Amino acid sequence: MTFSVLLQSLVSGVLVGGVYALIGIGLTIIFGVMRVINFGHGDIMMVGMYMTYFLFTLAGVDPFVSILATMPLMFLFGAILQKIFINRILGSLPQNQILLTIGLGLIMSNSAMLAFTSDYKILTTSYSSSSFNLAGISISQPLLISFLITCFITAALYWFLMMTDTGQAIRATAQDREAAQLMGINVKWMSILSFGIGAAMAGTAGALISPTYYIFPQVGSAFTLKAFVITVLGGMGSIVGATIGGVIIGVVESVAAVAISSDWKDVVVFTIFLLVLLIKPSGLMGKSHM
Amino acid sequence: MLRKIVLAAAITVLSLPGASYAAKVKIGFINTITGAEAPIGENLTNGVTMAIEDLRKKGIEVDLVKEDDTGKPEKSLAAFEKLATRDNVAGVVGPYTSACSSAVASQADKYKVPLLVPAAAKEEITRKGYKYVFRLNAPADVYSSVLMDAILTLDKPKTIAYIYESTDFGSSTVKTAKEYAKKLGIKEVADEKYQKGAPDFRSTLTKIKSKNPDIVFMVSYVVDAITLMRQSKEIGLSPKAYLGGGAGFTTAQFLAQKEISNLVMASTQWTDDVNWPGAPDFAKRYTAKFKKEPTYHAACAYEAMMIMAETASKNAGDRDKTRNGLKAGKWNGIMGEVSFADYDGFTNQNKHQMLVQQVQNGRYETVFPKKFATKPPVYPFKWK
Amino acid sequence: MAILEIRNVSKFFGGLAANSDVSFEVNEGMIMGLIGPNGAGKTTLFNCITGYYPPSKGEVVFDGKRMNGLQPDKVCKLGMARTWQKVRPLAKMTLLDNVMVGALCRTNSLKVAREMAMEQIGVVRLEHKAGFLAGGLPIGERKKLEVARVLATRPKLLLLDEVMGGLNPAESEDIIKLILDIKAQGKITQMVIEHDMKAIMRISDRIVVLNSGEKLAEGEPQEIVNNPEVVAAYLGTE
Amino acid sequence: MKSFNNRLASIRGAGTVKIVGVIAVAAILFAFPRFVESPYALHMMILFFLSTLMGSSWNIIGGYTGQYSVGHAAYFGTGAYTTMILLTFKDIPPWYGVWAGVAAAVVVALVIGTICFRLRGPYFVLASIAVAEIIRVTALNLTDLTKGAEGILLTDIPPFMIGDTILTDFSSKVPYYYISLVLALLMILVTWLVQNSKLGYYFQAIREDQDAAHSLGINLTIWKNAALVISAVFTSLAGSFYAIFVKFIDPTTVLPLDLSVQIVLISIIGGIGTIFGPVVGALVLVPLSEMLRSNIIAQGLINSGLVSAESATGIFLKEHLAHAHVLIYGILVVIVILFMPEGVLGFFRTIVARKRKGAA
Repeated sequence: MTFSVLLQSLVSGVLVGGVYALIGIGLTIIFGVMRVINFGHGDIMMVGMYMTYFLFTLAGVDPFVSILATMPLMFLFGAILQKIFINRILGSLPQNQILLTIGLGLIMSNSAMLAFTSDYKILTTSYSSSSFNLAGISISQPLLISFLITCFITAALYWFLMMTDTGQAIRATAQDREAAQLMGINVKWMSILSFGIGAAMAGTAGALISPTYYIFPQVGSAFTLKAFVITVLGGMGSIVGATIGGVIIGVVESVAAVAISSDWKDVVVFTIFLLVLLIKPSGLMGKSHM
Repeated sequence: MLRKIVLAAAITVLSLPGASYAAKVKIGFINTITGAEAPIGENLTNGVTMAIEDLRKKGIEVDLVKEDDTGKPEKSLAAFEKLATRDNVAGVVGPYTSACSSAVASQADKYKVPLLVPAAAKEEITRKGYKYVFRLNAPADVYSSVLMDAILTLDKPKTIAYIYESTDFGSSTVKTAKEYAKKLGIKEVADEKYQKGAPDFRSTLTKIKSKNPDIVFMVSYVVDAITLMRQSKEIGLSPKAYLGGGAGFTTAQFLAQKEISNLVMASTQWTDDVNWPGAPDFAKRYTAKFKKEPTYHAACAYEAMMIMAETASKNAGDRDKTRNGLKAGKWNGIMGEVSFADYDGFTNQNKHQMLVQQVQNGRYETVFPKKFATKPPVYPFKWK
Repeated sequence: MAILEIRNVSKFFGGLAANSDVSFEVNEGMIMGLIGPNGAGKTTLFNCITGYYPPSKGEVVFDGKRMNGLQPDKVCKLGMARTWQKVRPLAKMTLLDNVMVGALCRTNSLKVAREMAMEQIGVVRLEHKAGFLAGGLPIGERKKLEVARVLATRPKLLLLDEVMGGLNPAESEDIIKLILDIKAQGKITQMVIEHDMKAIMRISDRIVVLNSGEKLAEGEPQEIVNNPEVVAAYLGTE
Repeated sequence: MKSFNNRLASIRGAGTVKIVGVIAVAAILFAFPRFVESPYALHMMILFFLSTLMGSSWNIIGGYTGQYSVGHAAYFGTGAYTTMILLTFKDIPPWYGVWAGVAAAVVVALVIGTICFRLRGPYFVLASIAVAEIIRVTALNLTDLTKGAEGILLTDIPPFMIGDTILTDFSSKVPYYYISLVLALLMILVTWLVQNSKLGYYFQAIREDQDAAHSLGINLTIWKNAALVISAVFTSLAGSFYAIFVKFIDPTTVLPLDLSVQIVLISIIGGIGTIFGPVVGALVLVPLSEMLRSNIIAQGLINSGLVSAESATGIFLKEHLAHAHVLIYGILVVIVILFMPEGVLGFFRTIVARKRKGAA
């Protein structure tokens, strides 16, 4: 493995990792506040992808611009899911929470299949396969743009949670539900907000990945698993952790593919995941709840 | 109590009167309608739908019993049992996936129900000597050999790199490709398997680029083909030829990606411009009906259903006679000449001529073998 | 004779000391009271003794054996049992089953365990509730359940963590009687964390006072009541 | 005291009724193939027994011990692969291979247990998924041993012989029927034994509160691993049976995350932590998914003349209901969780209890 190969895989790993991070952030917020592992997370992302696709093909909205519409819509979608379904089972048995999100995921992906058929949809923009060269390293334009957008969104979200009253209320809820309730925070409302934000993040990730990937009803499951890994790696409930976790996974996948081989890269990823769980179960970013 | 009710209900359901239509011929069709394999399964469904219409025009009424196997072998078995013993079909077309076909094949012999596999590529399916199992499409080894043969008419390449999905289709196609390449003295410089649906191949492709192969051989069942080619272009991997084994490289979606699909060669069971009887017409009608272009899966399923229904109808739905009819018959339709022969360890295998197509100026052109070619191949590969 | 010796035990969490350099002895058959303001490190000390946390420094010696590093289950098998400040009933199991789980520490036979459990349920006078799910019992009965459950493990030393917390006076009185009964039988030594000063003064033979993780005082109830430092510590907080 | 004894007596009475009931049902099931010859019906029954076996095995670790493993495909696949590899490459007949599979699954379980049981709650769930995925990818890549993605296809199973007498040559469904029935009954018996022994008490104590259990002298590592081993043994048997029954395995059919989720579903939908919960789960899920899969509902409506095949509704039902079956499945899962949080069995139990209360 030459140095340039390594550098190339590092760069593309970081860029892809940015999008992973966004998926992870969505999951981590949901988990942090509600302690529910959302098995339907990838399917929520899939909804965002279809939204982006139809905005592009029917209205001609560029995928990156469409985030402006996708994000609020997905927020609403997540909030409704939370209000109607998840809120009912908060505090019930953990296995039921897992199962409910599995069920909701099945409903989402199969409704998509009925509505849009199981065909692969490909969103081709003028820049889908364009790249530029930087010191012998090729950098994909759409990936770079989505990486920058991810950075911006992450920063904005961080600011929201740290600096605004609502953000602090969400963090308080994440730290200790009961205490937050005693302090007069409307915990149910915070749950709705955070599921909304989580869904918006997943949807945005879907939008960002659309120009370089493809869309079909079952696309979510692979990303759900990835989101789990990222979230645990960074520390459940930690936004900074999820960001770092996303980039780490992106890089590990990319470098393992060249350093070991592409068929074993998932094993490397999962092994790192297990090691982190065992050595530092609270994740890389420790116990900081967001 | 509950148990009894359910049992009773199950028995009632099982004994629902199977409608009997004297004039109709009853054919089963096992396909993957839901689940992860559904996107391709849909093409088979469409092909069969067209076949049923065309059969009606020919005066053959088919009572089609559609079964979804969700891509799982045990469900496929259940579907087959149901078709064989409850629906009393004359023959079965399907299943779509290799895994399901492998599981179902042995049952076909057990129940003596003719099974015509339309598109599953796993070689073993017709290598077990089953009398009632027939296959229309060419098995996995031909996907690679036809491509190599095509390249050999143009050049004598020295090195080859493989990148393929870690599925049955991917690994068995590449396995045969490797054997064939070895025989031809082409040196393997990279062997990269990937998990279907991976979003990022850049590092793997960079690694391949550093080996500078003459040929890049790819197998991808789905639209990973597009991701692969997009990223190959991105990092500037330019071998003398990109060869795509089947599926993912033969879709309309791939074609539509003009920037990256140009000059890629792919092996396929069928093309819409091949001069087999009715092929272009089928493509036209299919496109009009389903608003998308037919894949070779659709064509295979169509032809398989035509052959099965015609044979069964001729033999009044008798399974043994239908089986003998399939074994003895010869057809010439949209898949070219079809007959089920025993050769090289295969039983009842149609020695289907696979084709090589190349994207030229935004169109799929058949470039190999020469007698079916619409355009000569363009070589070597250059990015647009 | 000392059944439990705490020798210079310290416990640090990060940089914070929850216990520092605590030493005292508990003699066989007595009731040792452990008091202190909130956050004084009483429960942490219990956790160090029963194996939930390894002490950062110092030793815990029980019945002549060094306990450092032993897991809670081992500790229980050796004859030291504890209850929890916040009751932890096995909610979806019946009261009888709960106590049987304790008894199974000493036997493999369900039949024997059932008998042992019924005996202890008799001690806490909850026979009429034996078949009820533990999660549905009122707080007073759940506290008694915990006592019965630990008694069923046949302990030599019983560590009771605020067994009277959240109870009404009548229920507290029940528990006090129970503790005194156990003492009267003379087989089990007890160490009790309690906030109710009156109760602790009544039942304890000796009392250790913790404050900010350190041992502030030790002595007989009367001495403790008259210790100006203790009074100051309490007045400072309460 | 008296009321308690009465209660005890009534529990024992109910037990007798239950035992008699189970024996009667088992007798009917043993006689079933004598009266029903349809291979399709037998196939469905076999799938039902297999699901019961899988659900009940999971129930031991998930339901009784409260460790929600979402990686049980690992044991299923281990059993399936061991049996198949021994049979196809070493010609070792399955009735020996199965035990090798069990041994392999025990080893896998102990390794997984050692890693994962240090974790709790959601972390345990995720770790169990990760380990199962590692095993799946490994099976995919160790092509020399497992034939990788190509899978292992079996043509013939050697006849099962004792001495020189051929007991069965596996040519019909009947031997599979009896094997799966016996396995399922055995699993129910094991569950009953667990529930009525120290094991059951310790498992449930761990489920309810690990720390409290620990303080009562329960060595968490030992007992959690014991539960996992029991669970893995029977899941492995299920996997071996599946391999021999379907005669084809590959990583995507015997090792995927999907399968792990499916196993969990059977148990949770039926009702966890009860002997018959997974049986009810299988009884609901197997016929349901088959009816939805084969579109029997639409067919039935059309055949019965209620809906004409050519009418818009008929066409819609025929064309789209088949596509919608996983959707319906998902909706059912959601309904069960929202309205029957204790599972179907628990739901009916509550109803019966309520009625009794009303009557009294």
